[in-house]
Amino acid sequence: MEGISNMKHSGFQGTLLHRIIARREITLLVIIVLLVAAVGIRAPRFLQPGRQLSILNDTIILLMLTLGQLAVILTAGIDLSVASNLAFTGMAVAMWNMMMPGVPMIVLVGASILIGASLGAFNGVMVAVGKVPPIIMTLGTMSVYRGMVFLISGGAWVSAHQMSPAFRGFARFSFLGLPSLVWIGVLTTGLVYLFLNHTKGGRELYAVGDNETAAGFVGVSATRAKIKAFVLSGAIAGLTGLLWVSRYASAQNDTAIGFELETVAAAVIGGVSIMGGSGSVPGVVLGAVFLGIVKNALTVIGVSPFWQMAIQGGVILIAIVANTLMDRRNQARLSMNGVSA
Amino acid sequence: MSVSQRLVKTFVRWEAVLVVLLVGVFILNTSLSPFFLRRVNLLNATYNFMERAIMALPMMLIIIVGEIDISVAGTIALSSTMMGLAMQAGASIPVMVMVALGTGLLAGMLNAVIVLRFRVPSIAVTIGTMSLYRGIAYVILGNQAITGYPRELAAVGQGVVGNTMFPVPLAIFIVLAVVFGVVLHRSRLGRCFYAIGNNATAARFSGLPVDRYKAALFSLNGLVAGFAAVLLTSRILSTRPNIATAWELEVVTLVVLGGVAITGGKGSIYGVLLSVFTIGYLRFGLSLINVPSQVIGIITGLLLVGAIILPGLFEKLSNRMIIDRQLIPEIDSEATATDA
Amino acid sequence: MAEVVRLDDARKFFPGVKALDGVTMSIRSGEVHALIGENGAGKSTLVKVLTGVHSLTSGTVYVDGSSVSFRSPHDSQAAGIAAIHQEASMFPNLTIVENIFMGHHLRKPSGLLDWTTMKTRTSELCGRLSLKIPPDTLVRDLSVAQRHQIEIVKALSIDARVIIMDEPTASLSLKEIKELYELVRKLREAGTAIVFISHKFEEIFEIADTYTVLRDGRFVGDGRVADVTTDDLVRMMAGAALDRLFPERTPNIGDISLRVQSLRQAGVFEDISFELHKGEVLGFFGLVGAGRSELMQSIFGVRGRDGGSVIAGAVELKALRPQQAMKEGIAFVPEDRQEQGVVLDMSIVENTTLASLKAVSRFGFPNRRTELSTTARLAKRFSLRASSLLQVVAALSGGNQQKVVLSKWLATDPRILILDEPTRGIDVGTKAAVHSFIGELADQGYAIILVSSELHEVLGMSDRVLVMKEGRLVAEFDRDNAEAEQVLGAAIGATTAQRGA
Amino acid sequence: RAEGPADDDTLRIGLLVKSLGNSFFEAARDGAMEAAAELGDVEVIYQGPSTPTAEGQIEIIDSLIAQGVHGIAISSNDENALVPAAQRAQRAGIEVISFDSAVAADGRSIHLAPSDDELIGRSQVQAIAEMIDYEGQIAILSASSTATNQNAWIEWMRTALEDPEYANMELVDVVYGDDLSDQSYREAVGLFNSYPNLRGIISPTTVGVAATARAIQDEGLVGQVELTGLGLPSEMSQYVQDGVSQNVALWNPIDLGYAAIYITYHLLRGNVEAEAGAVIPAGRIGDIRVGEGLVAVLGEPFVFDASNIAEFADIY
Ligand SMILES: Nc1ncnc2c1ncn2[C@@H]1O[C@H](COP(=O)(O)OP(=O)(O)OP(=O)(O)O)[C@@H](O)[C@H]1O
Ligand SMILES: Nc1ncnc2c1ncn2[C@@H]1O[C@H](COP(=O)(O)OP(=O)(O)OP(=O)(O)O)[C@@H](O)[C@H]1O
Ligand SMILES: [Mg+2]
Ligand SMILES: [Mg+2]
Repeated sequence: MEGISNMKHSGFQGTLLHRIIARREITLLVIIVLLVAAVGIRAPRFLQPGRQLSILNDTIILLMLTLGQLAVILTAGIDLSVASNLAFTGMAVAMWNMMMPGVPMIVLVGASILIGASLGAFNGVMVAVGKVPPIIMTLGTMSVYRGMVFLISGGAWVSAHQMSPAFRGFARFSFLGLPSLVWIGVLTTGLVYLFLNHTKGGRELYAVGDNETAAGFVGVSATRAKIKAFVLSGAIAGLTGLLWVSRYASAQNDTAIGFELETVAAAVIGGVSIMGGSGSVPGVVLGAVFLGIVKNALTVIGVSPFWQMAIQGGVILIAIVANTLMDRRNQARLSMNGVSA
Repeated sequence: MSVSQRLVKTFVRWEAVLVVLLVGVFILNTSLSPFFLRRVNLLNATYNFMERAIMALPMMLIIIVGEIDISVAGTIALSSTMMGLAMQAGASIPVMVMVALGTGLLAGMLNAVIVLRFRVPSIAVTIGTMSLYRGIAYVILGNQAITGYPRELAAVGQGVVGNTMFPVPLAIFIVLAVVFGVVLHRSRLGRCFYAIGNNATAARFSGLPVDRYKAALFSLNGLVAGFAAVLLTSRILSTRPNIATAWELEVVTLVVLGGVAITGGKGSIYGVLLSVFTIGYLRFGLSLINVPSQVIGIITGLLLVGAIILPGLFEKLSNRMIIDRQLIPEIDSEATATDA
Repeated sequence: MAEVVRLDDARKFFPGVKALDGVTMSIRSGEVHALIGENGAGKSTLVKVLTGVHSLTSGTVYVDGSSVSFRSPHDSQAAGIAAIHQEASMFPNLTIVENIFMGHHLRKPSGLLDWTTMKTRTSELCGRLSLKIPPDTLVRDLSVAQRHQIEIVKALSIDARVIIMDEPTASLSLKEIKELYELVRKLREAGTAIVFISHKFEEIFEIADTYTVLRDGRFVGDGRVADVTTDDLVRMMAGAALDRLFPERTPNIGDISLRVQSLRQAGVFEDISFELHKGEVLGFFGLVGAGRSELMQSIFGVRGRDGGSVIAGAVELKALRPQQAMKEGIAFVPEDRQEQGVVLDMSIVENTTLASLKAVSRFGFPNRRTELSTTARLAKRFSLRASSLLQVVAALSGGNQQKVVLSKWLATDPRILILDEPTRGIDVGTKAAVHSFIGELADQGYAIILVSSELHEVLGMSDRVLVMKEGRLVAEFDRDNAEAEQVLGAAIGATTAQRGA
Repeated sequence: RAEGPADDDTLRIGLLVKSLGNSFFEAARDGAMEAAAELGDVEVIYQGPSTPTAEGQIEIIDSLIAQGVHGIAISSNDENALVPAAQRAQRAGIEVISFDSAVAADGRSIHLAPSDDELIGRSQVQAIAEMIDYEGQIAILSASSTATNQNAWIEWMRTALEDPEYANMELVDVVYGDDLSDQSYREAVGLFNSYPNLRGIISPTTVGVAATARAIQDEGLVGQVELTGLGLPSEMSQYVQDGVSQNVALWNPIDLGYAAIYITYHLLRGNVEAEAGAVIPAGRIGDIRVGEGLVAVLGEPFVFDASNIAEFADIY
């Protein structure tokens, strides 16, 4: 004789199908495929492989930033300073390169990660130790870091001819047919995936965001987890700073301005719960790719530039709502199965 | 000292910090620029931040019930656009104002419907509608600007009350602040807002119409954004789809610097008032001595963080002192008592 | 038997509260040690001290005779102490495996997590509790009872020498409680020390070997359970003897005040019809998961329904809004007080008047004085333990929070009271107060629904008992013919008791 | 407040730019400082919002009014929205002119245009025409869709394209990169994809032209898609030398800032009246003639090509 409570969920044992449908990423994947198909009908060139690569190239930076954002949101935080961090670090390494063109790229890569990570650490320490709510902290550093770009640059830009060829070429030199930018993006995604799913530290981000009190009960330090998340987000922002200025061969004061909300949007579209504790790397990848496709598709199918923002907003809304609805329906269906089983 | 007294103290202390900041801003600015402490300058400076200040009032309520609205700036752009279309269609000023308010209200209601009907987090929804609303303004206006508003319209956003030097927007803000303050702190509604923000489930189980209140607040936020659009349009007597760019985060900043917890359930009108004037006059004072805007950004950013961190530090220190002074001696006396 | 953990003159002060004030306690291996005391006596605080969540203000913790200081739950876990906390301490969005291994994940030599082993271990541990849920089920998809069982599995997973259970049976059904007893006994035999916190005396006498009683954070006494009676314990806890657990009363049943007809919500409850009379206490018994809470929530209007009707007095409650039910005089004390009952960050006063704000307001503005007097009256009635009525509810002990919820609903001046597990987590003294109070209200002509998983309470209080099983009403008993065994049998479904038997 | 400054006052002139942290305006500031140093009794206050918004500029205008400056020279983000604030300044006795990007006529006295709108539009079309042999599809990549000066130039480009010598050229699209590198780059790539036969792009904006050059380079379209536009030599030097763009044009922002200060100065000192036909001496630049609508034109855009861009790259 089985207890009722045990029987209740025998439906969960679940066919493979159930387990797959329960993943809301699938919804998003379907939406993306439909979107690409629709755009492809309108503009067949959009479906060419070269085109896909170029969209990927264009999306990598957003994707990387969103991965950092994911780490922070998982701990029930938010990092609105990523774009400013990116701009600052980008300017800093570009100026370094301008002043000392001989410094090897690998040093600059290390420096960008380090600078970004320190800016992130400042956020993290103040949030975790100083108990400043993340949104307030990063709203603050959003303007502080952005202002610092102005301070170190004196308002001037660093342009292509002031950069060493190695610096200018860093984001786009090709390896096995793909530009380095894409390789770095893929590598970062893999590392973040490994960190979040297969290390203690990564899982602890989920725990802290899900239930901080309970995390405390099992000895998971919320302080350390939050600092880790912000450092990760900062480090990625720093690295993307270098990639950005290298890709566009120009370091400016308003680099990536307004990008912070885009990373949040990509995360939310990717199914990351803004309340913390739930969200996945595949989801974020799809969320960022979705946004990237929307942006690129609109320029390709010849939508009037004046329509682009409205359409982008509308599509984001639809994706978020559809995603939530699907998720809810799956949940309802699963628990229903559980009850009647 | 009970926990509640302690909370009350923290709360009071928060506002105390803001008062100190505001006074500090005044002293600093007065010593740095001879132009700061002139009545006309102090009054005129407010024109520039009153739209955002007014937006902070309903945003405060939205954040207190545990939601957020990122689409306000987009709503302002859209409302101003509609107002401009009405003007071009020959509408009188009152009709134009109604159109702006109506547009804002509709935008707010759409937010409410999506958030509440589909149960999507409001930050996600309003990031979407932020682009949608401003995007519609772009669709309508393209690269055109609407100009040719009647000069009388200027009386709202640029005008003064009667024969005084008192700016109309400031007067409106003060009236609204009083209304919002009374509603939040004295009325049944305000109590319900705090309860919803703290625990929406318990509020619903206590018979409060949680969704209806939230819907009303989103709509109100839109309505007030429509009104802010009237003020802004009247101040610049023209409309472009890119007006009020990035104001959403500035309005949120005003509210959270005012001590309103972003997680909901906590905050006061006094804090928001203080933060409005602290930030407003800090920026004004710094620009009087021609500090570069980016540096002003750094200073306000640090202020935001500092204003949060300092009270916490004080509290920690004073708590340690309370425990030191009150509890330890007691333990000592007991210890000696058992020794004896 | 060997002493594993010893607490010596432990004190824990929160600003303004002395939660522990000179507690001495000795925990031995192979013993079940009951920790008892009224709500707010300091039991949970003691648990948190022993698990490194709180640090002591003064005093010493000894493990194996040497003094230790736990700076975090890690230290305490390393010393072999595990706890099942009173508050929900799970990660709803994570899987069962993760919930069990969070904080002490197993790793492969490479340093990466060893999911395979963790899953196997989980299945193994669940097996010991005869739990059959896939290890990668999300905890948010589990029932309350299942969650509790996972908590127990979690404690097992670290091979603790001391396991502390803070009211572990509060939301378990009888069968699960039985299983828990089994497990506790097994653990005891294996030499584990168990600290068992409960407000239910039957439980203490059934399972515990020794006891420690706390009152107001002070140590009152300890000894062997075999040497004392319930009355002794009650006297130690409350400082005075208690008259009776259930009030004596002669029911005066009047007209029908609530009629539920064929109410159903697909997959949750089906075909529910019953009538509730004025002056009647109608008990709802069932195992955890029988769907009673959901039924009550649906009647009150905070949960949807797929068919059927609810008629209060002469009015049919159609709108799915609690306001309508409240207008017809229905009050509903929900089962989950932290989630559904109280607003933790608001004061006692504000919580108490939350459902009756209109009554204490004039022109839409709450009147401070009326609010205070209303609250003070109710607080006195329930002997609420608080330093001030302006204290935030978060700072109250669980039982006292429950009293605030009861006060809130009495303040609405209801005619029909639906009480869902009103005494869960409440100490005996208060429990008796609540019981006599239910009696009084019924005598005054209130109609009362009492949902409870405590058989004694249902039998002792109700004029009529309805039994639910898997979402259906399966039996009805009058006060006179409600025998414990039959009622329980109907709920479990062992004997096929027919409705109206 | 008294009309006009006293003779022995040091004149305080605000140079209000679209936004701080923009190399173009940093150069204009240098010119303004140079003029101030030459004139002696002028103090330049260089200000601008942190992002290019009209609201931010209005705030600064009000602060300049409050601190009692004598004159303001504005490069505006929105010609209409600044009018009420500019008029407030005028009512306070402040001399308001605009430079680079105009304030509408009722909000300023003189506007110093870097060059004639028609001339800019036509010469850009002529430049791209020469690069593509007067044949093929071209597109325009502009800054924000609300930028007035860009829109005026684009209008003139359209007009010019109706001339018979451009009959074989087709303007296929106008897109907007919002003066953001990533957006401009994406729009440029979008153009390549939408119009496989595209021969040339005109990007009359400094951020846009650099990002487009980068995109052409990245997509391997050098030589296939020609590029011209208005670009800072410092930003474009690399691309012109790499052959991505044969030439770009721009006026000298240093001269622009320099002349703006001279004009304001002479107006304030009462040396000239703000009226059509007035001639204002502007130091090393020589005389500036005020034309119809009180618009003064600085000169013709200067064309930078591989032969000369390097030497300017270090200047601005
Ligand atoms: N974090 C805290 N801050 C302030 N006071 C606290 C805190 N935690 C507990 N208290 C107070 O300490 C006292 C003891 O609380 P505790 O939770 O230990 O009681 P308990 O014996 O577990 O009661 P119950 O049976 O109701 O669970 C109570 O008066 C409570 O209000
Ligand atoms: N996590 C869940 N997922 C799916 N269905 C659930 C879940 N929890 C509860 N249910 C459904 O709700 C019904 C009632 O659950 P619940 O445990 O609240 O019953 P109850 O009789 O009120 O018990 P108690 O009040 O003693 O906790 C269950 O039979 C089940 O169908
Ligand atoms: Mg307890
Ligand atoms: Mg229940």
